[in-house]
Amino acid sequence: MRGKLVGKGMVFVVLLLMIFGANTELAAKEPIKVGMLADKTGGLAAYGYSHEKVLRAAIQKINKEGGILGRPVKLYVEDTESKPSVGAMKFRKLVETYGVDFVIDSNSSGIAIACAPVAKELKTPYFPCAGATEISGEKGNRYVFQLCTCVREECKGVAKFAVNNIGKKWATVVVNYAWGWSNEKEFKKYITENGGEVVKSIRVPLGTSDWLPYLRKIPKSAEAVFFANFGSDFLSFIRDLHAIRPDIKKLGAVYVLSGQDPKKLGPAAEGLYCIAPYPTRLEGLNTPYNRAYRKLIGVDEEGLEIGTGKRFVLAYDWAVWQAMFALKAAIEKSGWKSRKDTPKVIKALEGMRYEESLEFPQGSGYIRAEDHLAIVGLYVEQIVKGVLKVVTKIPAQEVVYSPTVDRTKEPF
Amino acid sequence: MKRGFTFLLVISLLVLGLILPRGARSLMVQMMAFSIFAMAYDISLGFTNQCSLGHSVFFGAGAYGTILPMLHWHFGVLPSVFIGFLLGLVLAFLTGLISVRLSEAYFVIVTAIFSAIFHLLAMDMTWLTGGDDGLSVTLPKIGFGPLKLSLYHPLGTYYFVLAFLLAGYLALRTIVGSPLGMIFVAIRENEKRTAFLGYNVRTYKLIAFLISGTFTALSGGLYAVSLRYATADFFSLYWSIIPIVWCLVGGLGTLIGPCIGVALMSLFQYYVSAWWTYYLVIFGVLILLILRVSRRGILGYFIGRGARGGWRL
Amino acid sequence: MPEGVGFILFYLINGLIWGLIIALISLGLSLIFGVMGIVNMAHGDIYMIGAVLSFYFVSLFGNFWISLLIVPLIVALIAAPTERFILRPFEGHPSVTMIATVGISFILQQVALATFGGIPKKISSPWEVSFDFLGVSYPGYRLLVAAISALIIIGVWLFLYRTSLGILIRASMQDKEMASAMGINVNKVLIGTFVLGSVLAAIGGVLAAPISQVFYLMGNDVILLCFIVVIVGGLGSLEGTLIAALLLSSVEGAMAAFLTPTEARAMIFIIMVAVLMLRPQGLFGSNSA
Amino acid sequence: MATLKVREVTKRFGGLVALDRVNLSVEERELRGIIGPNGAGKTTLFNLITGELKPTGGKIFLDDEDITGLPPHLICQKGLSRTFQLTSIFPELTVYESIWVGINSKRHRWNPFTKVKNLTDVAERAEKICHLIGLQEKRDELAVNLSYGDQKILEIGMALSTEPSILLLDEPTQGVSPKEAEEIIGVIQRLAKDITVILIEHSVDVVLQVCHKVTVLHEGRVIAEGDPAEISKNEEVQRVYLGEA
Amino acid sequence: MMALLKVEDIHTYYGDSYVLQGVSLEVKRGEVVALLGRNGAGKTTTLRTIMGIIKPRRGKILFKGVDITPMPAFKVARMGIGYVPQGRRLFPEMTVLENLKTGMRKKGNGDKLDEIFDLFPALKDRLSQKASTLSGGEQQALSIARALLTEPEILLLDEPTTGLMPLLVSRLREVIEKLHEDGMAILLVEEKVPFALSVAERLYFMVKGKIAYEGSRRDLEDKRDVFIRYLGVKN
Repeated sequence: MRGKLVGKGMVFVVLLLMIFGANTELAAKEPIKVGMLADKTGGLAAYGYSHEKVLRAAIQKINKEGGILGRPVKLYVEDTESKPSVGAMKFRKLVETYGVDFVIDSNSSGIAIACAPVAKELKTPYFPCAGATEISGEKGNRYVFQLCTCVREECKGVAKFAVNNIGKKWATVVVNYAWGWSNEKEFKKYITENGGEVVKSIRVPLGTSDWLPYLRKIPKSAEAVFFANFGSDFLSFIRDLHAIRPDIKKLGAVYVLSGQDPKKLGPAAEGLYCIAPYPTRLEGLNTPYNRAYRKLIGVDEEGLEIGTGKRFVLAYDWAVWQAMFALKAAIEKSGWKSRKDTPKVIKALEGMRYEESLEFPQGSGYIRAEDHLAIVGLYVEQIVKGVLKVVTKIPAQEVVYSPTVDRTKEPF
Repeated sequence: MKRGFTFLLVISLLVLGLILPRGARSLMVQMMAFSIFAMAYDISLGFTNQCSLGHSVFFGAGAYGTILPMLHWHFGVLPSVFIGFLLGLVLAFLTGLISVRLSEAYFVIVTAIFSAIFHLLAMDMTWLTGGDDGLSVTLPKIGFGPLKLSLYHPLGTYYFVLAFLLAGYLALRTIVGSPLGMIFVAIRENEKRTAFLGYNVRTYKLIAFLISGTFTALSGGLYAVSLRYATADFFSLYWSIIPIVWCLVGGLGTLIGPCIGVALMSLFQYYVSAWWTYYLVIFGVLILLILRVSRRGILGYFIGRGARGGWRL
Repeated sequence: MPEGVGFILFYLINGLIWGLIIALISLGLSLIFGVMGIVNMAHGDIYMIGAVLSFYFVSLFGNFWISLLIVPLIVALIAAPTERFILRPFEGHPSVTMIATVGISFILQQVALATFGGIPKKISSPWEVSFDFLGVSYPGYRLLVAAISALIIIGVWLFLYRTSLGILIRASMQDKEMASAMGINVNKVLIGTFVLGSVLAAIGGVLAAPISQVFYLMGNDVILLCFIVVIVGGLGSLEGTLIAALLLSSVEGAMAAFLTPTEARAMIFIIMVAVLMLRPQGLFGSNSA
Repeated sequence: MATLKVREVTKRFGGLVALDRVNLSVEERELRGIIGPNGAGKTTLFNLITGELKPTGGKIFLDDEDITGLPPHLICQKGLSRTFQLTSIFPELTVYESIWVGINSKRHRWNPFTKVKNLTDVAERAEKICHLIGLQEKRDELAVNLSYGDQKILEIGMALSTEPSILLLDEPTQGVSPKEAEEIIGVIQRLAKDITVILIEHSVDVVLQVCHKVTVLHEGRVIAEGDPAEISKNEEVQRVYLGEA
Repeated sequence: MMALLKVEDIHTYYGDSYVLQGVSLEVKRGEVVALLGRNGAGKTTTLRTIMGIIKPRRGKILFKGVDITPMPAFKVARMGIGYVPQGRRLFPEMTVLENLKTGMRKKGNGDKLDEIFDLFPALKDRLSQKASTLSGGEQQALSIARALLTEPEILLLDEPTTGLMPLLVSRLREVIEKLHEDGMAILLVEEKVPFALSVAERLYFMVKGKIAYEGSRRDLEDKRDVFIRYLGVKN
């Protein structure tokens, strides 16, 4: 009897909690609510940390200058735990519980792909900062904007340089999931177009602790390795590759270095080439806009956070910054007032051109209307004596490829 | 008395769907899907004392069993959920066949290995599962003759999952109240004696494992439907440990207790995770604390002080 | 196959070297089961804690070998009260104790996440030498790790089978009550065993840190193989654990030459299932286990 | 005709011989006592008959059917039921439920679509057994809350619940008060009118007082068999128990 | 002379079962005492209670004047009480030598081992054999030898004759006599009356958890009625 009462009591308390908890969404309607899916814990925690700081800096700047159309911007941050399922759930929570109007970020392609259908279902524009080509391809939709470089752009851009300056015979080593496959496929395509050859493609599961068995399969004929992995996998990869093939040349996307100090990586990483949409060190792109941008987000010339000495993942941080200001421009252009005006914002974003400025420190570019992808230039950096140096710049026209989808025809 | 309470609960669940704000409703959908999982796990741990760490296999299988037919063969939602359910049954049968005859310690390890291997394979077989990135799906409308129900309607998913929750509860409650349920409790209380009363204990443990695994798969399927998404992460050990937390928080061997556990833990997770990133550490501490107070969980503790956990004739 | 026999031999030996680390960790797992009758679900996380601590000490002292000495001490200091105050109250209820270790595992992972962070880190190899090995260069540190692991295993073996303390532990494994009636302080043996088992896992973690990555979930990967090893070898059977660890690791290694390592791991899993079908108590396990 | 036959059964544990070519044959509706000093192999014999252990050699027949090495639940279904020396009950089931479980094993088994309380035939029988063993007033008490003596009686009730043709009782009066022991013996005598009972007892007078026939085991061998009068006169039995002081 | 071991009115329960209902007995230095009784009378429980394996709810156990009631088993053993349990309880997976070593706490009692081999010469040839492969008599010898190596002042023997062939029983008697000569106190639990009578100076009879009768060997000679009354075989 008593047990039943307790059980009932508990059910009651739960119901009460739900009703009261839910009331938090009846907050003031005035500000423009922006949600952020930050990868604060889990494998991508380094990205989440700096992305959050950058977005907060951007919103602070906007609010200080009078907001958007006179309305302040309010930020809601949720942690994705670097897991796609959690990310998708948090996307819902941001929109449904906090009532955010736009969602920015997650550096994980998996999370971005998982959230894309949710963005469409909840009719909320979404600006992931992840690189998988599918986001601006078949996995995306009219609500999703990839305002950073995608894998295909990176591979296409770097292929000519790779064949001419690094090597002709390549092996690819990628993590075994969508982003890795994208890299494998695109690199092979463009390296072959440029007269090179991929002699072996190796896929490695995420979080593998012993890389030797995989790397042992790299044929002797391979002169260079193109790799797509990050975090722990990257560390194991370069260490074991250095032990087993110290002579081989290496090329990868720069975000593999996420928060790592190239100096500490030692001889294993020496000479490593990276594809970077944005140079980590100010020296690579020393413009007044960049100096101001770095100042606002609190980062020094070397890419370290002022005060803590933490390493920002600058190569991708600009995408968050740029997404916020592109959004601001689109809201201002379309005169967005509430959720029902969302299609107007999307139309304003499609085909939007922007000029190099403090708002767009990476450089001028445009958002391609057909696939919602930002078309920008790239850099190739190399670790020389433990320091990242820009080796070459690849202009946007060498990066661009023809779009595979046409979002403008999709209904809202 | 008890019937009246159940009736009240059903009514309030039905009404809640209409009055809850959207965010809370989505949370409620998740809780309802997890409640099926928690009850199913209770059949395994609470009723037959089989401490499985392999239930993520069924959860993940249920999710993919439901998502893949919709994605590749354009099946309807209901047939897909049913396929997920069946897949859970098959996997529970195969893994149960190997594991129920093992002793306690072996059972725990071997089920944990199942979970780990399936996770590994799911992460690796990206062509099938999408790996960690997972697979998203567009849910077709559910047709009942001329009536078409879209799960994209804000209330659609809520009532869809609620229907399964009620059906699942009814099914499990019936099983628990049938002779079969009595045999389960007998096995929990004294396995050897049950054998000497003429029951093939292994068979009944397998049946319990099957029921548990199958309903876990149903929960996985519904969760995937509510997310419109499945990921290889559903196979990870986390999904094997979390039902233990639910059952311990709510109370083992009570069916309704684990649901309360789900509600408490989900609310906790929902509200605390926003401001404290490392909230999961609480789960571990909770396991240790509750075990110290009562091995039957909190509700089990309260009931146990009166008479005992579980149910009576 | 590019280079035939040498190619396979490379995989076989690489597997065997991992096998020695796995043997070290599994030995601890098996020992704890033997004396306490529980499967320590947090064992893999103690391995992780070993690696994480060694990361801190390496950055503090700049010397890997110091951490190899200090970390086991610290883990011992953590393990002893854990046994005494967290696990002891559950003694005699194996399934409850196992759930408790699941809780401990959760706590260890989350504490590591909160303090160490979610980003994997790297310890540079303390011995940057590569040997030419079957046509490719092979990191010398791995060979060193294999040698150290083997030495520790031999040491533990001698301790258990040649010293009077070891005899007391083994006596407690077989009959706790009688051991107590023989004047053996079984409570001390329980703590001692838990500490020894944990220290073995932690040493495994320290040794593996420069080979693998230091990451708060790194235990999950290793513990899977350890679990398979103790199941195949027979829970609580020390010789079974050793033989199974070396055997399975080299088989897995050799198969990785033809299959992807994940497929090789799946094959090991199939071997385990086959063994369980024929002998539910494992190859060397006693019937009662 | 003998309903239970044990033929040349031997059981070894490592270097120890627990039972050495034991023969036993029990008639229908017999109340057979098995006595013998500690370590004589009485409980081992029960464990072999009921399938908990497999014999090293020899055969066991139940109604001419070979049941050697069958698992316990099959042997139980064939009509052989037992109690345990140290009580083996369902701590958190009530008296009624404990008996219910046994009765159900021969009837509905596990049909998940019926309700426990709807099975009236099982319920009637359960009530009957509660009455028979004299626990009807405690039918809703949890087994764990019963006194030790009542637990022993419940054990017998549970063994009876499977409707056995042979009942094996392993020291049913051990550790209970004299008054309770009397009750238990009363229950046994009532039972023996309908079914075959084999009783292991250390209390020789109980066995000699109630049993039709007594088998004496010593060091794994049968050293005497006969009616109580014969046994009390048997010199070898006296030597075993009293010795030549 | 003060008793070496004194048990004062102990009451012990196994769960709810009231097994020892006030047992008092004593063993003097160098004395061999037998505790007789039917199966289930509580003899083994008495020994286990003395050893500290189970705790009495009431009562006291004094050894050499020290209250050992609250001590855990290992401390009791270290105080100088050797225990040879029913069924031998060897460590089956260990060799004979290792089994013996579990009892050898103090260093340098290698001489002690030689004494043991004098007492049980059969063990000497089997030192590296696993205990589980020994015959019944050898197992019993090992169990006693193991207990002796803890250098006890009193030895608790629980039904040592169980399962032994007559020849071995007389061997056992010799061993006990030899130990007695060396001044070892022994508390023997037995069902075999002749054996008990042949070695013990004093006997206790236990019935239903209580001591029902106590007497010396001389008192009991030719008193068959006592045996019949307390051990329950009718003549």
